[in-house]
Amino acid sequence: MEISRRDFIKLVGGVSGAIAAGSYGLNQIIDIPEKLVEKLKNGHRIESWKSTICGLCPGGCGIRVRLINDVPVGLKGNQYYPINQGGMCPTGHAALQQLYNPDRVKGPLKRIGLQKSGKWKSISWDDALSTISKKLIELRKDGKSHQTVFLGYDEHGLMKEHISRFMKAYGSPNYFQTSHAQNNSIPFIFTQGHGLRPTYDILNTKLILSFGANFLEEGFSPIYYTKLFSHFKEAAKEREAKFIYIDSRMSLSGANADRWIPIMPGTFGALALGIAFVLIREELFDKEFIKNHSFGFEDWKDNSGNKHLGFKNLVLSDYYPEKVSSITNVPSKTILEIARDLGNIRPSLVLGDQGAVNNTNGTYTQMAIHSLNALLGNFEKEGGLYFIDKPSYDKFPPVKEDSIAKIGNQRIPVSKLTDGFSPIFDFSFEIFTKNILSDQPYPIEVLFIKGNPLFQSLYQHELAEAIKKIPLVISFDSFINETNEYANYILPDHTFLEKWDESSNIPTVGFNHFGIQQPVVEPLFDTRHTGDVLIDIAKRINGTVALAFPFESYKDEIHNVVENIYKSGEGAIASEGVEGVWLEYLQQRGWQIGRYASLDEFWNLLLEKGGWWNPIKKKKLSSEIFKTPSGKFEFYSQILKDKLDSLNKNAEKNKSTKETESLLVKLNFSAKGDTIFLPHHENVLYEDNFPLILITYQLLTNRNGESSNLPLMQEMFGYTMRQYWDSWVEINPVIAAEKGITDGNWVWIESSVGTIKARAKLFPGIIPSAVGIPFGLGHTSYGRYAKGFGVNPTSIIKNHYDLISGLPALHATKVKISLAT
Amino acid sequence: MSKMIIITQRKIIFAAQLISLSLIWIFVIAIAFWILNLISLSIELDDAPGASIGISLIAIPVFITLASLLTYTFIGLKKDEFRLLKNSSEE
Amino acid sequence: MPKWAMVIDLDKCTGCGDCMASCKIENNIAIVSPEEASEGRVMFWMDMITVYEGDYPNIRIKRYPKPCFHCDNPPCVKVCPVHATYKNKEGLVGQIYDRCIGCRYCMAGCPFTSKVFNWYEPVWPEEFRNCFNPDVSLRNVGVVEKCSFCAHRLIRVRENADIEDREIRDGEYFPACAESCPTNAIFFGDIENKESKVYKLSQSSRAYRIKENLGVEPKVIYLSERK
Amino acid sequence: MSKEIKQNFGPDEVLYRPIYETGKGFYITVSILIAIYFWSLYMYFTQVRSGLGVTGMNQPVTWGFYIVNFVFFIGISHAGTLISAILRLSKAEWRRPITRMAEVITAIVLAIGGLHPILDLGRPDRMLNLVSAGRLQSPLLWDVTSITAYFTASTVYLYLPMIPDIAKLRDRGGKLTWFYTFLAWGWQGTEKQKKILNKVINILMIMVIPIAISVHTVISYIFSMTLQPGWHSTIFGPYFVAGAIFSGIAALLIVMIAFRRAYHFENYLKEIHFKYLSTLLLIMSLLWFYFTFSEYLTGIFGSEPHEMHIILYKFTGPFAIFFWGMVVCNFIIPVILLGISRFRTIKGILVASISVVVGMWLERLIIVVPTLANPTMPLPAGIYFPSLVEWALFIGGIAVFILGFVLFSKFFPLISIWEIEEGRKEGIKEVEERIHSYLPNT
Repeated sequence: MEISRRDFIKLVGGVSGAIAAGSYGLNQIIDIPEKLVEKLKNGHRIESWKSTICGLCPGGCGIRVRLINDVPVGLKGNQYYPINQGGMCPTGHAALQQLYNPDRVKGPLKRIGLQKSGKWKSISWDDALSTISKKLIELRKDGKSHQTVFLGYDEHGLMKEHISRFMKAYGSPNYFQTSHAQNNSIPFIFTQGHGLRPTYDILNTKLILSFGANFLEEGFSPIYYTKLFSHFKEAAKEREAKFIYIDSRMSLSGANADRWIPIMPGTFGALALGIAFVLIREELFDKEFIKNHSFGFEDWKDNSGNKHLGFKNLVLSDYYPEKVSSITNVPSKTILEIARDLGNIRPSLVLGDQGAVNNTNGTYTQMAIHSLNALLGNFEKEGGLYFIDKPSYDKFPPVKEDSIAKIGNQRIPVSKLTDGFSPIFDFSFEIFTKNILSDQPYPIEVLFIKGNPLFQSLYQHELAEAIKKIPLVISFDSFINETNEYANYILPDHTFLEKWDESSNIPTVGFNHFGIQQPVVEPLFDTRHTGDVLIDIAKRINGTVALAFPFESYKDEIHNVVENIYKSGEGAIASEGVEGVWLEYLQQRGWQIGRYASLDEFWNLLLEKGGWWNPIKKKKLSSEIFKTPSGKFEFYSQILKDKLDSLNKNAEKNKSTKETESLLVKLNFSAKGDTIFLPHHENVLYEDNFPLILITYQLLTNRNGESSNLPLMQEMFGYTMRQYWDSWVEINPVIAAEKGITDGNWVWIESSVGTIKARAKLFPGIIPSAVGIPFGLGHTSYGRYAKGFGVNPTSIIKNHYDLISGLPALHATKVKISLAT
Repeated sequence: MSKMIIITQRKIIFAAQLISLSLIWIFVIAIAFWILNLISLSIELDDAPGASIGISLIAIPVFITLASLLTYTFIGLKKDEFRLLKNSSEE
Repeated sequence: MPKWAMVIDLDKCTGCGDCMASCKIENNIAIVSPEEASEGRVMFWMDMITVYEGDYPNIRIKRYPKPCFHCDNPPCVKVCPVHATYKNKEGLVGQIYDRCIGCRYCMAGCPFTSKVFNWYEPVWPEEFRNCFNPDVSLRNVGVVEKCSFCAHRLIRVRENADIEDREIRDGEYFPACAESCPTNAIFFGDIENKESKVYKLSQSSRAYRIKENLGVEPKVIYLSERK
Repeated sequence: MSKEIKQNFGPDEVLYRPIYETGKGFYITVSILIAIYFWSLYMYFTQVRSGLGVTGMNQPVTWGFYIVNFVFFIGISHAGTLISAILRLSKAEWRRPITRMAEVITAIVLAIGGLHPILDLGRPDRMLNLVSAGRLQSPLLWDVTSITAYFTASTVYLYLPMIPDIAKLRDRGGKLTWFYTFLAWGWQGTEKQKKILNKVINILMIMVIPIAISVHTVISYIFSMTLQPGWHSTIFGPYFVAGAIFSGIAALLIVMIAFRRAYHFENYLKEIHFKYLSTLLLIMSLLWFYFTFSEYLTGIFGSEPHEMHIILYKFTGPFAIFFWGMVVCNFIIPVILLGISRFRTIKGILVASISVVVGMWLERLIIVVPTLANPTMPLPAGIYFPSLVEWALFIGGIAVFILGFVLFSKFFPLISIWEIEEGRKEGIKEVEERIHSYLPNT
């Protein structure tokens, strides 16, 4: 009997009524008689939907995957998930191209040829893991557990915890994350005492002033901010709200701004301080906040009676508009206009990120930008900044360290300089690489690696040498890329559609949330979850290492977290019609929201709806916001001072900063005295005499260069420039005309490090003294869709790092361009 | 060459001529039918039938005229030829 | 009879390109080889137009998504020699891939450059054949294709409505781009229905259509403060 | 009767010679042309096999060489039948040695040109959809209809006046007598037959003129029926017709000069014929310039931005070289060479004609490509580089034209023998009478 689709729907509608019309998009759990199922399976399709979290970028968008007869065929945004509310970014749509990618690593591989030779042998999981664990046991025996490095990428939440536990129990201090110039929390630590990135209340603000913060493209969660921003724009006319964007290049955020203010790269801090000058001079700042909640605004005296310079006098003496204008190339008039807007239109909000801080002076720049928020008293205020504390739902029993682990964990991490003076706070590839190459402070025996630093980082050549030097390199990636071409073993992880994971508390998102990533399809190949692999290795090592993992599998760990959430009784599972405002309203009236009959019900509902959230913001006291020594917002960073002083061996005896100063001069710091600890402008020292500054940036279609193996993203890579599968170099038409370059010409871009060739695109949205190349293409590996398309701008960027945080300074390289013939 | 062969050859050629002429008619009639079919299609789909009717009003007569002219010439020429042949055979 | 129309609010649209990607996946649109893409044979049913207004430094970038406009008086339908592109009673301009002879007259006739052509037979690795949308047919070499307003979704919605013996509700039928737009800038619905969101938005003072002077009456309406 | 005819071909022996004497040159020419033909055929098969991707077309330049050549070849075809009909109608006595060649050009080139849209199809296998699901509302089907009509009419118009010559060949005997007998339709040259033939030719030549004009008008409609700037123009109909006649005459002149030399027709194609035809070419050149001028003036005066954009693209943009090349080829060279009597030699006329044919081809290119390359939406200008396949099919088209002409000359006389004879017999008397009838008091 032939059943048409229409009959089928009628029949099913009659049988259960579950497939209510208009439920298109809801989970269609159909109760169909067994016999009929057989019939339907032969030629008819049963559709179902599964919720999960997109894993193509750290943005944490909820998605729903459409399955026909249990085969994933499409996906869309999860409209209940609070981060993206049904919206998606272009990359998410290509998720199935990752799942079905023909270039996936289909099982554990052992390299049999030379490094980079591409000769691999398939081995069984058992063989691979026993070899690896044997080596790890040996190292522990020899007391060399610290000679193991885990170079992670952008793990967060549970996975980060998981790896940390493993390393701690094993006994190595060397777990680093190499996220691509994103997570710059150092300036926030200096000023607020903790590294929590604030969330910006874009919805309620009337003026957004963005210092290079390309939140629509490069932020932590671009779609969350796109959602907010669309509401901001929708009501902008009515509320007379506006968005001013300051950057050397007009990014996607810049294109949506009401006003774009071009600025010299690396001078954002000066501009922020110039604006602060006007705010202070014209008394447009929040006097109450400054008086009660800030430290180091006015000149002050320390306990020993020494006079110290305050922020106010520093700004008033050094950052008058004419001077700032000459540094930044922003006209004085514009500085006055922005400052007056910022001071008069309230609430107003100042953001600073990517474009502003990807430089050698990034930390000071971010401090200066953040100081503007302090001047405006924006903390914990509607239309201002909030801090969303991470709830402690994922508490696990503490890791027991045995004697080997204890010794190992006390060793200096391989990322620290053992001799000499370095103010570097965070991880720096430069030091890491140099240490490994020189066996300092100890040689490295084993490297676990996730991610692709050989494509993403600077210093690629040396880093490759360093990796080559390590005897055992184990990669967990699902694809063969530039980095794991050097690995001895590849232990492929699932792609995100096949695995359990969670996505919680994405930085800058304005509420607590827990999104659950569930497998929508059985793993297609012989791959394993990295979390489970680590548990397996720990079990093989045995002893306290195995004890660090009280759960059978990573999934159980997630279940445990969910159980804790359930027990806390807070928040609710994201679902239809439950809006933040409504939840808050209920809470205020003493209602227990989100009441669930049992953990199983909670768990099943969580899997069906995709996530849990708690939109209720707890009102915070000033002391809760600022965890600085003074308990206030610190213009004058005592944390930075302590840090620098502690580095300076003579500081104990002599409290003067003279010594520190002279050391800083070696590092090309220009600041002297108290200025070092205050937000100020450090000149970017370009070592080359080339005329143009190279700017790189990430696009929404290919963040971090990881989407390069998705053909759709390669095609869409330059949709704004109509440049497909290829890089380009953005040149201001004025400069292009000078050089005789027209749109579409091939040009050479030459720095002192190297030369690359790309097509010129005349782009009036970039300052004439810079050229812009998007990051993401130029792979020399990473599968058929990635290899050999475009160029990688980081390959010609000099090894400059933020002098304090150690993050790559992507905009500190000068280049020259010439027409390629 | 015997007279028989010449006569047979003449007959074959005449038949071929008739066939080719009828092919032309078939061609013309086919075009006419095609155009009529398209008109009916455009009426059926309510897709600007006026335009097709307008074109058909010119196209069909043109093709028919051309075929008629050919036929007219053929018949005229053949008639005279047969008359001549008759005369010569009588002589 | 409903008349389907789309409203795109450019004051909300950020130009993120999501609509382009969702369209490509939803409709199984071929990804051409990189060489071809650079030759101008890239296929986007939903395209993104970038316009630079002004000169440096007072430059503004205007981006807008451009689907097929499903004109009420479609110039492409007028020139098609084989009824391969047609306008149905609900105002959708459809494309019959199996009838198209590939003369590309409709492409030449479209004032909005909305149509794309399969210059070669689309090639997919075997693995990717799993993730085609089963609701949309694949196209062969030599035929013209374009945005269909996701007509396959209309069929589905209509079936459901028919079973329940009712009219299609406002907001029940929408194309993939409208569904996944992160800014909710794309609205879709029946413009003849005075109660519909689309009708109300189309009456806004910000509403305009591209090239109104041509008289082709596009059914994609843009909303923008700056036109 | 038949004996008389045989004796009479004495003075016109040279016209029969190409049919009965086959030189080495003929074989070489034909084999080279056939080789080119097969090469282009092969290229076409690669296109059928892999799709139109093998051409240089893309979005937005969706039409390229095939449509350019389609318009060009159909334009050339206007040489023939239209000119011959006009000359016959106006009873120009000097027409007699020209008409046949003109008509042959029409028939062959029309067949080639008419096939070009098929080359352009993405799915030639679905051609029959035109029959089963055609839309007469589409200008493309207007073309199909009018080109078919024109092709039928011009073949008939070529064939019927050839019947007496075929009969002459039949009577001459030889291997192909059966073939000529088949085609001669029993022509015996009787008065009655002559009367019938003249009558039909008279009807045909009146009929053929509007059909011919309609063909090129309709081709222009393909473009002008769209809303695209640079195409959407009311002047396109007459502009295309004028251009077609212009290129047609040039092609006719080239063919005449070539075969005059190859087959020694100097006695038949005299200076006077070239003089008259080149005058006509000069007039058409001026007319063409007038049309071009009006076409662009209206555009420039209106300055509609998109229209203006395309005009500037042609005047100063990437197509400037083609545009100004076209003006030079179509106007400056012919006017200098044909306007100054010193240059108006056969060689000069040949150069002018070649330049006109090239110029008219450029004109078709300039009409088709720039409009498509500059979409009215704010998109970057499209690029178009014809591929080898497109060049091959262009060259193949030209080769087939020459081949057709050479083969035709192998089987039929290129100059209407009976008309020449008729001219000798009756022409002078007729003209005298006619002149008497014009003049007062004679």
